[in-house]
Amino acid sequence: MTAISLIPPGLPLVLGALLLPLCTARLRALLVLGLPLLVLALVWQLPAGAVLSIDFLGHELAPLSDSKLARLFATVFAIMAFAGGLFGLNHMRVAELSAAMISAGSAIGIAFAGDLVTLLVFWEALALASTLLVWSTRTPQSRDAGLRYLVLHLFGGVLLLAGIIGQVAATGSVAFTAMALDSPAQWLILAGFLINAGAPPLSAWLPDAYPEASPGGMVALSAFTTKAAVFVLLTGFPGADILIAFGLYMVFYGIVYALLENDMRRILAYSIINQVGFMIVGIGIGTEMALNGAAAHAFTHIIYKALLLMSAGSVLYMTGKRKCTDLGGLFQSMPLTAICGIIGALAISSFPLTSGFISKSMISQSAADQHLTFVWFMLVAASAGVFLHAGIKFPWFVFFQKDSGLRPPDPPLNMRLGMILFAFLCIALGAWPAPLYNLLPYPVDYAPYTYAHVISMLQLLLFSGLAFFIMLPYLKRTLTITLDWDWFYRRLLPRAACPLVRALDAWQRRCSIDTLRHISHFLGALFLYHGPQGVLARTWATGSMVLWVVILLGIYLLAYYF
Amino acid sequence: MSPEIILLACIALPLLAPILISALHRWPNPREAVTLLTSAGLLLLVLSLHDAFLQGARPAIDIAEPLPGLAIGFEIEPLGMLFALLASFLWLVTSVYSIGYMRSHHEWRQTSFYSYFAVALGSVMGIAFAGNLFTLFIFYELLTLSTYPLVTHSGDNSAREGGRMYLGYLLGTSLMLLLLALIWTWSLTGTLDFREGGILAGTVSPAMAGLLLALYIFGIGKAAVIPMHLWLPAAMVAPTPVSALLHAVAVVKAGVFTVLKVTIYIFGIDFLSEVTATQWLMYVAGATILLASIVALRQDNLKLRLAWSTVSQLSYIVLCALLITPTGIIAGSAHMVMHGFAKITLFFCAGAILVMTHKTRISELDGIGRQMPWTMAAFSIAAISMIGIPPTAGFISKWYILLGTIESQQLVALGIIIISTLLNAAYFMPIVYAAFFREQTTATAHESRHNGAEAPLTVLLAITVTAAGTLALFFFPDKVLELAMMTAGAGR
Amino acid sequence: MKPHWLVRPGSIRLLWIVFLCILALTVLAGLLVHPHAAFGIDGSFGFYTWFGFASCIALIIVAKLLALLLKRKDTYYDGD
Amino acid sequence: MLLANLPALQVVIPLVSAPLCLLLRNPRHAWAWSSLVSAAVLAVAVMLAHRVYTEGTISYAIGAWATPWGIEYRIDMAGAMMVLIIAAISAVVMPYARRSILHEIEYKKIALFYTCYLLCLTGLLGIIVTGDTFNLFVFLEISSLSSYVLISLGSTRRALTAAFQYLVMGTIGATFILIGVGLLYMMTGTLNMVDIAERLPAVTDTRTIRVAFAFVTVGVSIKLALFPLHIWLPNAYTFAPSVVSAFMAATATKAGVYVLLRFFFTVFGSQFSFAAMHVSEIFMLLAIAAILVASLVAVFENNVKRMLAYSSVAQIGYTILGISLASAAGVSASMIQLFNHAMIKGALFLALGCVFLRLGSVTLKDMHGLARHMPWTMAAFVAGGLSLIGVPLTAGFISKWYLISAALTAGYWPLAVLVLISSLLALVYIWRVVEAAYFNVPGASMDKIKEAPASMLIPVWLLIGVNLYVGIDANLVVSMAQQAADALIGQVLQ
Repeated sequence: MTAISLIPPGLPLVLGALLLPLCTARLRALLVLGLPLLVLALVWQLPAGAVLSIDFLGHELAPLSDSKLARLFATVFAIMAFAGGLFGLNHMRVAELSAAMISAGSAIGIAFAGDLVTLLVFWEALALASTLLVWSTRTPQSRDAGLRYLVLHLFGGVLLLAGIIGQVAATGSVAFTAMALDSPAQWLILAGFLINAGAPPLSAWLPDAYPEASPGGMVALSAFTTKAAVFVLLTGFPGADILIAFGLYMVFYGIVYALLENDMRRILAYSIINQVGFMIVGIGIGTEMALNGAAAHAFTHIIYKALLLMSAGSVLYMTGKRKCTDLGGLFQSMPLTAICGIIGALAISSFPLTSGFISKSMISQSAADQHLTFVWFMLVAASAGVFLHAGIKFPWFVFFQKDSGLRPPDPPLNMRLGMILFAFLCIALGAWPAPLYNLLPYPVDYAPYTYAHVISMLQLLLFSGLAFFIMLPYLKRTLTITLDWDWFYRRLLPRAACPLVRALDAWQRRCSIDTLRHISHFLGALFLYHGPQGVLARTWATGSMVLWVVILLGIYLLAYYF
Repeated sequence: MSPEIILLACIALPLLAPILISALHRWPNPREAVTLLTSAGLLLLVLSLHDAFLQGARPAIDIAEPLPGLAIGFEIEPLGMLFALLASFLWLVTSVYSIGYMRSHHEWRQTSFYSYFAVALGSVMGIAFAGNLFTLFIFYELLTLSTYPLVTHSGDNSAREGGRMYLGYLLGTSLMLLLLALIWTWSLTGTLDFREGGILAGTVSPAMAGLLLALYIFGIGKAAVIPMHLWLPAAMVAPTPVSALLHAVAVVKAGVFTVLKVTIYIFGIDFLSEVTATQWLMYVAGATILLASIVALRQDNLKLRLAWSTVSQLSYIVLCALLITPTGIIAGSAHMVMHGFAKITLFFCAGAILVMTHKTRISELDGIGRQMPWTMAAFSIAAISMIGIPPTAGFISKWYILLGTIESQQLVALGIIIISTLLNAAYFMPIVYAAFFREQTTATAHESRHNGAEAPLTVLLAITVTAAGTLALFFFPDKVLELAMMTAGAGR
Repeated sequence: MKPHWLVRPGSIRLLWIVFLCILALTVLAGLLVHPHAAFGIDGSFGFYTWFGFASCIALIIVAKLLALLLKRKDTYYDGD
Repeated sequence: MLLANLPALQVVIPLVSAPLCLLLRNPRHAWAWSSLVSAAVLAVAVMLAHRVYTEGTISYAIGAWATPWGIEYRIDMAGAMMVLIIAAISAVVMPYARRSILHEIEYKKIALFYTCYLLCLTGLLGIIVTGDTFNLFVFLEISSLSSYVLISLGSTRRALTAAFQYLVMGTIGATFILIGVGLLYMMTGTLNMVDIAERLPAVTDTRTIRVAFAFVTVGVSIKLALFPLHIWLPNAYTFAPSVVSAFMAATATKAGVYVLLRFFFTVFGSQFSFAAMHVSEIFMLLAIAAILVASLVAVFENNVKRMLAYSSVAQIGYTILGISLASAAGVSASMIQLFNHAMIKGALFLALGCVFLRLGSVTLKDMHGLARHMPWTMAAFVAGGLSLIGVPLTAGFISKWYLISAALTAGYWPLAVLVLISSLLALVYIWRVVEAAYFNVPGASMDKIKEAPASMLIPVWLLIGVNLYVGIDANLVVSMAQQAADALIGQVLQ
């Protein structure tokens, strides 16, 4: 029994993913759907507090270290792997399915990592697998976006690595525990984590890369990287004040950019950052309730954001269009997709009876409990903003507004099933929060369904809705993008580096085999004097030789006077 | 056999093998058998030496003494052991690879190719086991001379130009600067022996020691620190097995090996830590890392890109040596091995592509992963190792490199490594992308159908072994690290 | 073909009326709440209604202002 | 009896046997006779060197006249080493000479050649062993006159003009030396070197002595072809028969250097030479110029023989550079360089003689692909070339090593760099030959070319063998050179 129990749960997914290309289509479907369930089973059969340790470079690693938080995240990652696999089964390429499974496996690996090295190993694997997901659409845009994604995440990874090494050098321990942010190394670790979380200033990779993936690819992408980052922040930096600032920035950044965005899946990508912002604020607040809230919100967010992206992905899959300006009126022919999208939208906006309602409110409640006035007001305003940019805007522009004339049917069965499953979960978690609350790391002393809470939330959201429709003329979609921090490395850096690179090019060309030729020019000059016809090589007339004899004699005689 | 005899045999075996190889000129199969047997034999010898070494044997033997106090002698120390293991193992693999490569590429002058290859390996063994700097220098020059015919193997004009560049740079730097440094050291200390803790302490002021160190660093042209690096891209005119073993592993590693030896056993860490010039030399190495990476980014010729990447990676090791800490030495020693495995894999793949499709440019590689999945999978693993991502060998050395920079508070070096990681990714990953995610153009698809699919079996075998090694060294780095740590211990 | 019920002007007007009624209802429902305010103002009558409305307007305005500065054609990066 | 008269025998044997060659007339007999004489000379030289090595400096009075009146032969370690070099080269060249001379010189003149050869040998040996300044002048003239003849025997007409030019220059040099010796005699009343040295301090400050010094220095500089008085050398070496080039390159200039050392250290004394006459600075400048200019000229030269001639000028520069350091280390480096360069240049010129024998030409473009047809010859050339460059495990490396470390010890690190630069230049000019012979496609006319005969190859490889041996074990050469340097400098200190 112990033998089974100590299998790191992420491993079957990673190994299975490597087998995928060798399988027949039927077996592949079985693996894609079966392995996540196996993982789920593995997670829940782990004896409480199980630890597996191995030796590496003289350090004790714990690739499997059980905790409540780990199980929570592993569970939702496994569920996500299942539903994502189901949704993508018909249209994702084999390599893409593999990459998605590796992402899930790595995310689960991160959840169970008891030490920083294991963490890093899965961290990098996650980055690579995610890059493959982005690349899988094989468009020039996805190539470039994927490359930018990879480079940024490797940057995060190497910062993390440097931080880890600094931490190990300072403390001698690789254990992954809560850190106090009292050394440069820990700051580096935090920076590495935050890059994956989509924190400023390096957040643009997310709306840049994710929407370039396939419908199923983006569903998978949305779940793992940022939430793994939330997990490690929860474990490593609970209560770090600076996170509140980061979180608030992300919350509003997401809203504002999403409001200006035209591409439906980029709207949702911005809203990922917005939602992760809530979680990070929760982690920054750091009370038990706040941490519970952050964890719970990660759990629910994975599900409703996946649902939203499945809905958007279905639209993309059926119409081939992704810009709001090209879409509209689809509710008529894609009712299921529209309904599931709306359920997701309600959940992200924390409508009562949806999953968002029971998780997000814990975070703002903890802000109130801690009397963080500014934070609380901001969170409430942001809650309204979420409804504005994701709750109404996404379904409205995709499924309603003007009639685009498109009349595609609902997507194939497996995609519909994926959406139905997650729509059900959104409602179920909202209606019966207790099972989720039991999974949370700390005991939950919070009742979401009070009369006051429900009413105030309804007031907030519905009046936001009013604002949306009143301001609708100002929210008209245009064929534009909004510049972000990525301008610096997509435009400024290449332009600035251009002269340098050109100079290097020239230098290298000059230095390569042509050097020989350049040297021979120099030699040509030497040749003039030293070549066979040069003055120094010619046969001199006897007279001039004698002249030299005399000169030399003179020199010797003169030398005596000096 | 006593360890001393084995030690001499390690050097003599590959140096004598060409006699038999040339004799079997007309019979290719027995001729290749000789190469294989020699390389396998050498590996066995080195392994047995390794066993003896770990049990505490420290064989040392002098064979001649041209000048009083200046002997030609051999001795084993951990770093040399490590280098010998690396080179002899990869020679065996490369021999297998060469047979497939040379035959399917219908190369000419194969006999002389295998002969010179063996001599080059003999020189590498001589370098690895050199008991003093003078002996090392001799074999260092012999290595240059014996690889020259390999570089100019194809015999055409570009090969000759490349060969001149190769010879000019390597002999030029070694005769101008390294030899000067050698004689200077000798005139200061009266010896060139490798001693734990160095020989220079107390004989020269730190300022002059800095100058001397600069002479060494730039004089060891094989380490390819800017501006002594241009021979390496020029050497890419050689057949691929040569580029793979010699210009990714043996020759260039001989360079950085010498740098490490000089810092550890000639200067000594303690003495060197008083020398402020190490800072500036480290910045030069750092600049090499970055500039070479940027140049690599712009290369379309696959082998050239790999060559520039080698230039950059070599300076990692030089930088490690200049950290002047035990961790830096561990990092440098480990990176010698880790980079060796990954880079040889990359070159093997480049050669396999060349043989099967006659393509040399990255821009022609679209969809090659579909045609040669096995080769390109190996390529990807090696590329990941070059970036330093787990679970590959490159991660292990990157760990120590970063640990070294952090321990010694070299923030500039740290920043350089970080940026270089990104550059590595930026010039390797597009190749992976093109291979697997781009569609073959119709022209190339037609061609590839014409040429069959994967590379010949021996080539694939070699690729598989080195790629597997790249992975295995992540999980089992102990043997390498043991020797690296012993080296670091000797530096004190 | 007849347009879908939802897009007929009549039904839209109806939906607006229903929506406004619901808004009124939620405001009135606020009267039954015994506010336990954490910060004072949040306990005042109809706080969430005006605060939600105002923050949305504010966010839209901020976004618009930002757009003046940062908005570009969506082909902006295509040349890179 | 025999042992006691070794110094005299060293000179007398070749001197007496030279006319005999002329009488023999038959080339084969003349060759056999000269070979025999060379062998005997070598035997004497070895015994002599052994005696000096074990017993120290030998002083020998010709005809048993006591020193102030008679002629003294005086052989110290430096002299013994020089004698050994000259005798050894001569003995090695002789077996080679038979085929080469038969091919290059008119049948009738061959006996004359061997006569002159032996006379030249006599002169060179005499220069070394004598302790008397005037006697030195006489031997110098013997060697010079015979070498004019030897050069003029070269197969082209230009050999004559080359010989003539050499004759003019050589005569000026000899005259200068004679003037110097005369002035010295005027001031000191003796011709014996040791005696002059003893009496000189009393008259050092006179203008006459200084003028004498200048004349002697310039005169000897012509003989040893010090830049810029080297102009006679390239033509002489290029157009002389191969054997003569090899022999002269290996010995004649070396003897010149030895004369210089004798005058500087034994006669004038280093104090006077280096401190008062600033010879150090002038020599250093000239040596640097010689090394750089001659090496560069060699780089561009297409006639390989001429290239080697210019390389010789550069190598002489090394020797002078060592002397100009005015230290024991420098002088011993020069002595090592003398020995090694004799072996190197001897081997290279002989190898080139093999090429000339088969090919009838020694220009680069005629040598394309030659290595495939004359593998042993070209291998020898490469080995010698590597030694010339100063690659480790060759003799050239040893001399460069000592020269550089002497320069570094004296604090002249730019000189060390200079020496290394010039070895790089040597690399370039040697490599041009290697590229031509090994990496170029041979022309059609090449097909008939065979390897050189064994009688010529063996001497070449013998010298190469010495090169390689010294590269591996230089202890004997180094200790001899150090003793020689001690002998030269030590005399001054007395």
